[in-house]
Amino acid sequence: MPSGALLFQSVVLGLLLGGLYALLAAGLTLYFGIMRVVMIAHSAFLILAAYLAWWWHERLGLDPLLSMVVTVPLFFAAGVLLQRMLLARLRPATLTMMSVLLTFAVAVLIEGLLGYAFTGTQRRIQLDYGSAGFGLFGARIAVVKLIAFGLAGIALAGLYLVLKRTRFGWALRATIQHPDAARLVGIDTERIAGYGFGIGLATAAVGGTALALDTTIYPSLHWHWIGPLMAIIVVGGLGSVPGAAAAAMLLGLLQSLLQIPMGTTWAQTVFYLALFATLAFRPQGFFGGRLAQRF
Amino acid sequence: MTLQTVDLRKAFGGVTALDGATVRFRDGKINALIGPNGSGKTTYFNCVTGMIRADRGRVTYRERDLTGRAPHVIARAGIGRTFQLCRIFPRMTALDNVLAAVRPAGVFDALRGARHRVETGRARGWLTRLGIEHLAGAPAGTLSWGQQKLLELAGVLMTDPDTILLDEPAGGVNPALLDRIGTLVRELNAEGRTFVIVEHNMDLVMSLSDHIVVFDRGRPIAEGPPSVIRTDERVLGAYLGV
Amino acid sequence: MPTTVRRMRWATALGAAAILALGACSGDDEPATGDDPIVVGVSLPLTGDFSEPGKGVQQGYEAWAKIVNDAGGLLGRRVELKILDDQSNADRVVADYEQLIGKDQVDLVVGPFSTRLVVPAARVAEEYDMLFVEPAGAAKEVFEQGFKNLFYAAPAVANDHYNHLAAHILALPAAQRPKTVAVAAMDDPFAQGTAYGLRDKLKAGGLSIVVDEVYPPNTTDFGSIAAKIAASRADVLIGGSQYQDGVNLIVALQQLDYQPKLAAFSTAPTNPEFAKAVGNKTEGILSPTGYSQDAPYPSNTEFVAKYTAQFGTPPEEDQANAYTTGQVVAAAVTAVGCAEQGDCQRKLVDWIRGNEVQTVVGPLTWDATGKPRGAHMIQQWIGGDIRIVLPAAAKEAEFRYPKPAW
Amino acid sequence: MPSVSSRLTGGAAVLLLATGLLSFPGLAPNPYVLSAGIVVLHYAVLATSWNFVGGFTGYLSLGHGALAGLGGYGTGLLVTKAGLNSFVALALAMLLVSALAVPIGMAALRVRGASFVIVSIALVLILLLVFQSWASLTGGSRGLVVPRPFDLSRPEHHRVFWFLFSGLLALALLAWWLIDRSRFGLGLKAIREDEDKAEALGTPTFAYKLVVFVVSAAFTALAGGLYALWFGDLDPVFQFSVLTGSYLVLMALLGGVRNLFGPLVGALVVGVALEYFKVEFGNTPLHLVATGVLLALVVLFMPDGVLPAAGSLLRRLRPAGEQASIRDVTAAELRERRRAEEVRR
Repeated sequence: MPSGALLFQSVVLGLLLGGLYALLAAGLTLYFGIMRVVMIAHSAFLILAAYLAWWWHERLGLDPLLSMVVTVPLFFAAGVLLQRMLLARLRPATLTMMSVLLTFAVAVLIEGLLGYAFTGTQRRIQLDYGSAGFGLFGARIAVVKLIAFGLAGIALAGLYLVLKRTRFGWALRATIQHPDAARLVGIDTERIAGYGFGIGLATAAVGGTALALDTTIYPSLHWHWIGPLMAIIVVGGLGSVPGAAAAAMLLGLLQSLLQIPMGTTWAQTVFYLALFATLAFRPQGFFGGRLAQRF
Repeated sequence: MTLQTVDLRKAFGGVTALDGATVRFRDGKINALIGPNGSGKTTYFNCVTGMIRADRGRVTYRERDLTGRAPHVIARAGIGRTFQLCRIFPRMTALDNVLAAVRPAGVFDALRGARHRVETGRARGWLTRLGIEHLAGAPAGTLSWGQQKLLELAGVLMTDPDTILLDEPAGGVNPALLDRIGTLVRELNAEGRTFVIVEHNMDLVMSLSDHIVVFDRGRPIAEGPPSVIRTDERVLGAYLGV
Repeated sequence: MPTTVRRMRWATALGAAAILALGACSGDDEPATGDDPIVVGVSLPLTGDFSEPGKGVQQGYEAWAKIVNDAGGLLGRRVELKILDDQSNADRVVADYEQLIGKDQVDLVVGPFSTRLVVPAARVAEEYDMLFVEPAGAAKEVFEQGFKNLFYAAPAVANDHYNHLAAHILALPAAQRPKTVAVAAMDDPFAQGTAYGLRDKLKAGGLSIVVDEVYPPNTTDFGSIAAKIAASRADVLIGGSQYQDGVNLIVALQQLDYQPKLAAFSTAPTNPEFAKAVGNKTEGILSPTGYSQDAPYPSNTEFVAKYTAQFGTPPEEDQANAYTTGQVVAAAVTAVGCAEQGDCQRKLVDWIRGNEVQTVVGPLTWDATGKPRGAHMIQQWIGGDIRIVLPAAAKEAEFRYPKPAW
Repeated sequence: MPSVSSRLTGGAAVLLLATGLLSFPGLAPNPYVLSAGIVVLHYAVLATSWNFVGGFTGYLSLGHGALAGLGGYGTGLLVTKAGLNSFVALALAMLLVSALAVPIGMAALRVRGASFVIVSIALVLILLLVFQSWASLTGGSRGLVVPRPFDLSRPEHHRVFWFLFSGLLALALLAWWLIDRSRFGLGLKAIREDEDKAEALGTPTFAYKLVVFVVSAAFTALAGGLYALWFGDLDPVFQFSVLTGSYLVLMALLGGVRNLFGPLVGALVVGVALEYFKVEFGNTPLHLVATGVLLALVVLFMPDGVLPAAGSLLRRLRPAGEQASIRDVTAAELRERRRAEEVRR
């Protein structure tokens, strides 16, 4: 029987992990909402951002958090370009399928280029505060994990504000909900979709930096992330940002708790079991998301 | 006896598309379903044919409850439909488009050649009757708009339906073809097939139909023969937005 | 229209590329050269998961070839390495040895890196009746396949790495002896082999195993495992690690402020980057090693000097293992007097089986399965430096137990 | 009706293929070339098996590598743990994988496209976890050694398996051809073109998709099992790799999914290209870059594959070659109509 302290520690770790999942899944679900695109390359961009943060720290000796000054705008631009130059060229009839392949190709491309540039060696940012932690009601919280969680939280809150409070967010939501109606009221949906993609990728830049703070990175790491993330967006209901965030926190917590009795490997299967259960019993997801039925 | 729905209701998010649609169509007749844009006609078709699951209500056809059944089950019950914007299989030949409507009787039947003589003959027969037999070998996507509409109808007829739902058959069609479609519907009706037609072209509706149901805001507001509907105040109100 | 034209162009381009590829792949059989060097074939993971240790092994082989050639070669013939990249992939490693033996007609083959790749590679060599000396297949499974031509060129297999440490712990007076053990091992035959060798010996000696975790090779988040270990407050921590996973686990444990009395990790602590990677909080960490740059064997002095001259840094364990492999093969070739495919290979195998070979890791002999008979030395981080502490005969510093806080 | 000329081309292709398959072992200069040929042939069988789902229904699975891995492990475990004869084990493994494909298909095919792809990728990742973790059964990352079915020298072993793989390829092609010309096949193609429409015409689309998915899984499992018997060493990391699935998709798309020999041609091109990239850029992960670029190019510019592209090239050389461009225009029209339709719904 696990002790109360261990349980509490696992809950804390699960929540910290869930925050990062939530941010990443939000980006993934945004793409799906905008264009019905399952963006396999999302986690590859995540690792790319982590590498850039690592490189920034290693070569320039600056705090990895500062790398976001460069990576966030860079990724935003990359997202816009990706949507405008590649995805918009696909035939709408086969868009969903072909976009999976196309973004898959991009993911493999990024993995290959990362391997070429930085070799397959595992990398880790060595920070002065890397092993620092503090106690909280008997649990210990690592400073870097808290920073990562804070970054995810800020980025998610920012995303929420952009979507709910700005004119652009209004246009974006209109584009997601009803592209043709949006066009009728004078929204340039193509441009909005591009910007939406940019924002999605920008969240990957933030997430990658957060990831780089506390874990090892290597080029093929993105496969490790894409599975859980896709499970999260299905469980959350394809296309629903709050659904994805809720599913992410829940599954992150569940994974962390299940590690106590089951071990790390088996605990990971919780994502896939949730995915299969969702599709078998409730294809529209557990947290809304009206798009899911048709995809 | 015939196709009828009771209290059909469907909402998309906050928008109510069908709001308690209780309708009974006349068997063996040409029925029309009219109403202003957004009054729920296409949603109604989609709910009846199982493409969309209604939130509430029942669909029955010839004493059989079809509520919530899969589209292919409803099709096999004898209800054929065309789509508002004419859906065909663009990369298949016109002939294959019609043959795709053949229903194999079992596993071994399914593995028989698709171009079986009997069925091919029937398919060509329909293509001939609709006047597009000369295009049998062409990829359906290369046909003109009007030809595609005829091809879609040929596919539906291949399933030998008792009741045919036509969603805007006159949409985007030239006057000559419009006449042909009108004649065709009358002929097929005379052969015993019931029609339900959603249409905006009032001339066609008034000249063709025996019985008209008027939808507004997701429910029927009036029904009757053309002569009655023409003068119904509620109908005028719905169309004029009064 | 434009789309169609564009499509055409790509079709033509791809068609041309395919034809080129086909042309390039057929018929580039190399003609046998006149002065006939001894070609030694090897496949290494230069890309992929094992690329880092793979490069170390490559350097070891290159150093060996250079040192041999500078001394006049083998049997008066130059030694030439033919290295293929297996991308850390078992399918490829088999294709590579298939190519080396069948197509390139190399005279000798030596082993790749990592147990996962050694077994499939060894089978190819076995089925072509080639001698197969290898630097990396340390897990016991390698020796359970019934291979007759395989020899592992290192002092001990994974399960025996900690023999000296286990003996030392169990010899402590009962009052001092640790009581509880936490184990976390990567799901990898080698890493588990080392950790479980020690775990099983301690368990047999009466210690209780309170945590026993396995994590997949691609694990990056060690928070949960660390939480479990920290909650158990085990006296002894055994980490079956490669490199980065060991670093990650140690950092995660330090984040939770866990202080064991003894912490042993395989391979990671001997890596030159290790101290920096864990923020120099290395105090007291133990690691087994099969190789020491300071070992007094004559060939080792030469190896360290010449290797340092060639590569600018002293050799590590991976390099030394590859070099040892070369030494074993060279000894057999010199003694038997031949190096080519065919009957000669049988003679080489028989010679190695019956003789002791002097290497940079000391004298080596093998049992019938190709398993070496020996144990590893134990090193400990003391005052910012890693020193040999066990066995007593080879120690450079005193073994510190319980270990100071990290 | 197939024209005389297309029948002739088909006959010639079959003849060419048969000659190639039968004569290659004699022509191969050394066992290495033969073994490299088997790898390509194995890919050809897998890509053809993949094409039962991909080509007929248009559902692109990235997870077929997992089905092959299951076939391989199933065969290997039945031989080592249950002591069955190698080929009995192979057949039994195929049946087991087919049975397993039913619930997988039911979860994956219930909803449209995107979920199917997600499930197919998830399948690979979850099986990787299971087969790595369940070490007591599968041997975990230590791998599983599958005993050889015949006591033969290595070159002979290769030769025998070349013919076994050839037979399997012929079987898969025959099955694909039979379905292609059947009513069942026509229904599947209708699903690929417009699933709603096919269902409205009375085709039980879900059942059709499920059946063809199971058939595809059966052939994939056979290929994986045969590979296990040939290769002998199974490791979860390589058996359950997303990359394998993506190679299959690349091969099939490149060759052309609507063509019987498309995946075969694609396997030939990609298989040889992989070998070529390895020779040219062996020391770098550039083979990944090349794979990515090639896949992107195919998706963007040649989604119908080289064979159809080559076919329409031939047609363009003749005077009456306007068809292809007409079709593009209609496809664009269709898109606009679909959009408009969704608005009104």
